[in-house]
Amino acid sequence: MSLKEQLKQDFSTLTLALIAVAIVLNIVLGQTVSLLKLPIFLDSIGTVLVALLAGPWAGALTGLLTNLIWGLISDPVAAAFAPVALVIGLVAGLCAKYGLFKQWWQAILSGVIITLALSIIAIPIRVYMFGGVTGSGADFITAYLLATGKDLFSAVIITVITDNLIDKVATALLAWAIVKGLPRRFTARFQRSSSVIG
Amino acid sequence: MSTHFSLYQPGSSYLHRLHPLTKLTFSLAAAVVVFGGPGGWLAALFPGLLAMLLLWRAGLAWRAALTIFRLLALLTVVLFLVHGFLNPHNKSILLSLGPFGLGQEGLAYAALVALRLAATLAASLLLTVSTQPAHLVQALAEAGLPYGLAYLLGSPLLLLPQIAGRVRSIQAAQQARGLKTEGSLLQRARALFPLAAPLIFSTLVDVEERSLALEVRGFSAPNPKTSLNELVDSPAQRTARWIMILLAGLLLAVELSWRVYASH
Amino acid sequence: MLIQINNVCFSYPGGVEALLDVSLTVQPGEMIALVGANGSGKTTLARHLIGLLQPQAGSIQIGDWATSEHAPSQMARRVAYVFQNPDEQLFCQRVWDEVAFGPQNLGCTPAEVTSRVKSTLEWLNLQAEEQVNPRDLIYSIRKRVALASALVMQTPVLILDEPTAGLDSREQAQLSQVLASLRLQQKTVIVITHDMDFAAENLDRFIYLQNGSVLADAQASAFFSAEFLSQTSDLIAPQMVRLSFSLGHTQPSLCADQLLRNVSTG
Amino acid sequence: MPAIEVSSLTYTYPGARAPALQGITFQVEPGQLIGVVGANGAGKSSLCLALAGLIPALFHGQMQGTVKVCGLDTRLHTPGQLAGKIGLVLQNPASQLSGMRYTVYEETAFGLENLGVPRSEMPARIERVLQQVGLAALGERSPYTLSGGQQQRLALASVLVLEPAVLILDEPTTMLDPQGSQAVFKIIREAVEAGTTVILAEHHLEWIARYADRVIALAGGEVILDGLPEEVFSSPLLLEAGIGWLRCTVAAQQASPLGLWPASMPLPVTIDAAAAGFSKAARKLRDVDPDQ
Repeated sequence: MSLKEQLKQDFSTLTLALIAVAIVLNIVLGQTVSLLKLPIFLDSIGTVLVALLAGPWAGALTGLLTNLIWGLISDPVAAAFAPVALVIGLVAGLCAKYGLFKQWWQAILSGVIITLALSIIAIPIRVYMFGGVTGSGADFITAYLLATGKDLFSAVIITVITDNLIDKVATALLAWAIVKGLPRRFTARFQRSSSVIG
Repeated sequence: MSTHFSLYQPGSSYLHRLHPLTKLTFSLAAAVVVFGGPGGWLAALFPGLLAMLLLWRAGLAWRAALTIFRLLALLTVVLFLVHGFLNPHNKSILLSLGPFGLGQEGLAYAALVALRLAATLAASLLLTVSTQPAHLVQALAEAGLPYGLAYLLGSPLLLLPQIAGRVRSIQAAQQARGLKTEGSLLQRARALFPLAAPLIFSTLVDVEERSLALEVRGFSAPNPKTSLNELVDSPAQRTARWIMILLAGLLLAVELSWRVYASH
Repeated sequence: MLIQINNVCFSYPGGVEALLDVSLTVQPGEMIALVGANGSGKTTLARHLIGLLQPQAGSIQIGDWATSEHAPSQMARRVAYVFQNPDEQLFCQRVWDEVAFGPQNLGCTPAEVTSRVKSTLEWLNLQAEEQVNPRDLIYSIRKRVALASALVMQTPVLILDEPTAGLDSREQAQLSQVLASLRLQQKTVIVITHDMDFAAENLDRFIYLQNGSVLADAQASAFFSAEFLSQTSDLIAPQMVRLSFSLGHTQPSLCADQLLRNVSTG
Repeated sequence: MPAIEVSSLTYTYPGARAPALQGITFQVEPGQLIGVVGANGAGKSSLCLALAGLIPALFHGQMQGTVKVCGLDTRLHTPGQLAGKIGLVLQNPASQLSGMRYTVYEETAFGLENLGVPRSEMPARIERVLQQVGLAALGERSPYTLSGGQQQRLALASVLVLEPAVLILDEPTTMLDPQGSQAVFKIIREAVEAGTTVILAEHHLEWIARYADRVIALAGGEVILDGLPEEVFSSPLLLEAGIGWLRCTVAAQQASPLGLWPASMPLPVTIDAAAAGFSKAARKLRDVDPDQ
């Protein structure tokens, strides 16, 4: 199947509607998590779900647009991290494509892979644009590491990875459980979901 | 539409009447100049001041300033603390507090980062405060953005309050079956799936009906689309856009070639 | 379990669907239809009974528990609530786990959970669906799973929000049997519904809300008086009642046998 | 030319064991109101999706037989091409909003914009259809602040504005209160009077029995009855299929062995017909036994 046909299939009206609500889920689920006062954000669950159902391109687009829209409507700082969200969707889609979302432990592994991949993009943005801090809880880790003599770059590396590891593993597990629980008739309409449900 | 989900401030100032692409180009150009430009104080100060001036003439400066303060206050404080005390480059200590010294270099760096963020934010607010999101999406669609992408940029904003409203009714439904949402970290973590899953399932299963409704309203009709709302554009604005793009591109090219030259 | 609602006032932050000084007493074992237009306060009142909403004025007692002093997860021991949209509640991979969720939260022993779930699934003949993913079932069967997940709590009070919406006549008949056995078990059942035919045949007392206050509270035959029905456009009277009035009967019939008796006496 | 021609339509969803629709054949003349009844799972929704051309285009699966709407074979035309000819209204009002428009007026224009209708023609068509559904006064309101009933009428408006020859509604009143339902039914009747062919799938049997020109009953994906409301709603097949009768029909059937229903009259499917029959029987009783 040529790339053009693959893209056309990946972006049917159904997929577009899926991406639209996935963007909303990325933004809204933060509310559910803060309700429970849990140390995760779950702000890329929609991105990973789309990646599992409609492939890496659709997943990447979901992540990118989530941060752009979030930047447009309330927090332009999020827009700066749009490339990070793009990588999350892309890598999640690729993990699924190569069978890394079939079992629950593979989902955890994918969560780790996603964390490492996103750090490559997140660290330079955080250092060069934000001087290593973003006003979130993770800044304490950076401050502590700087105090123990680490230079800014390595301090941020450790901060980004620890900050994202729990969240991305939890996100991958939740996305895996959701796709497993979706109605058969719904997932059947997404050819790529077979990589998860098999 | 509940306004707290959008920075848009309805109004009829000259800024509101400017074509969305003109404002978008200014915001992007400003970001390129601030982060891609020569990088000194001037590169950050000039776009920021220009943006605030334009906002001030449209009577939106006060709201923009408030938004900038709300978004950057905490970040700026953390910047000054972290870099003031902990920045490895700190040489000349202005004030020492026990083992830590407040370094001048760290403070200067923190100030520069904060100023850059404020300038970029002011430029982006010039767009977001004075442009209704649907008009920006329409402008992009008319400029050739694929219609599917325009839908993805436009619809989440309106779907947000609808789906956000479900969080509360799902919490109610699960609490009615004895789910506890307070207590130990483990208990709260266990409550995550019963609260998150129904929200995701009901939203995803809803997608099918939503996509059918779009199809029936001609979403994928092959013909070129028209639009009810007319976006006023003018040759002057069109040339202004090209000038801004050229300027930003020029600055970026100069900076890149300088860095390449300087590194040899 | 006696329910006492004393002068309850409530309005949402946006001021929508308020409750204005609602006072009601519900005796144990009563079968109640809570009726009125959308936005009249039916669901708001029902949510107060399990403590999900707290009144700005007045109080609510479920037996000896005041809803202001018990968290919803506690109230779930006394009041079970079947929500209108099953999809905003179901989340497990199998029907069995879905129904078991409630009792597990109440701290029942595994043996107790198993016996309760088994008997409830049999009661609603969902045994065949026990291992099925709820989302692979059609809407009306998902509603039955949501009903089962409330009945399994074995609470003295039960609230059903629009239980007949989307059901066909065979499924409605099955719901009637469930209500009949709840009546035998002396449970207090409150049904929020627009389906007057179903309500007239299965429930006794009708409470009519309009703009947050109780405008009528009577047994079925008194409730469906010609005079009351002429005043309100929120309700469409049961077919048998409309038929009785168009035949000139003074007393409204609530079911076919009653109507035929009135016809035969001329 | 009939508005709708369905011949031996059989359809199986992808991955499903049994077909959702089996050997369905019927024709519909323009301007008719067809009621579709059936137990849950009998295939009402699948038939509606097939008539709207969304099956098989969007659902894939296996389909035999043909569906022609306004002479167009739904397998040879994409949903985008059929949009101007066939309208579809679904059960959940909120999920039929485009998500792209901020006012009721703009939401109604969404379909016109997609079909490329010139901007100059839009205001007249929008105002007329908003008048038709009783939302003319709410033109500037956000669709997301409307009640369920108002949103469903907006869904109707945003489809009727395209002036489809065929309008299909899949249980449009399930989530509405009586007032909302009556408003939707009123709009449907007016659309039929204006010549639109309407297919209405509904559990609300009373309204269909009174206003439908014809009723199709489904069970297990097959057509078990296709005829006038009086015939269909008094047929025992409806009871076996779990669709059930109207309560006034049941009352009349119980009355006939007691001599309380005139033997000459067919069983009633509307309140008025039942009232006529029972009062006739009551008069006959009084003539036979004057001192009662």
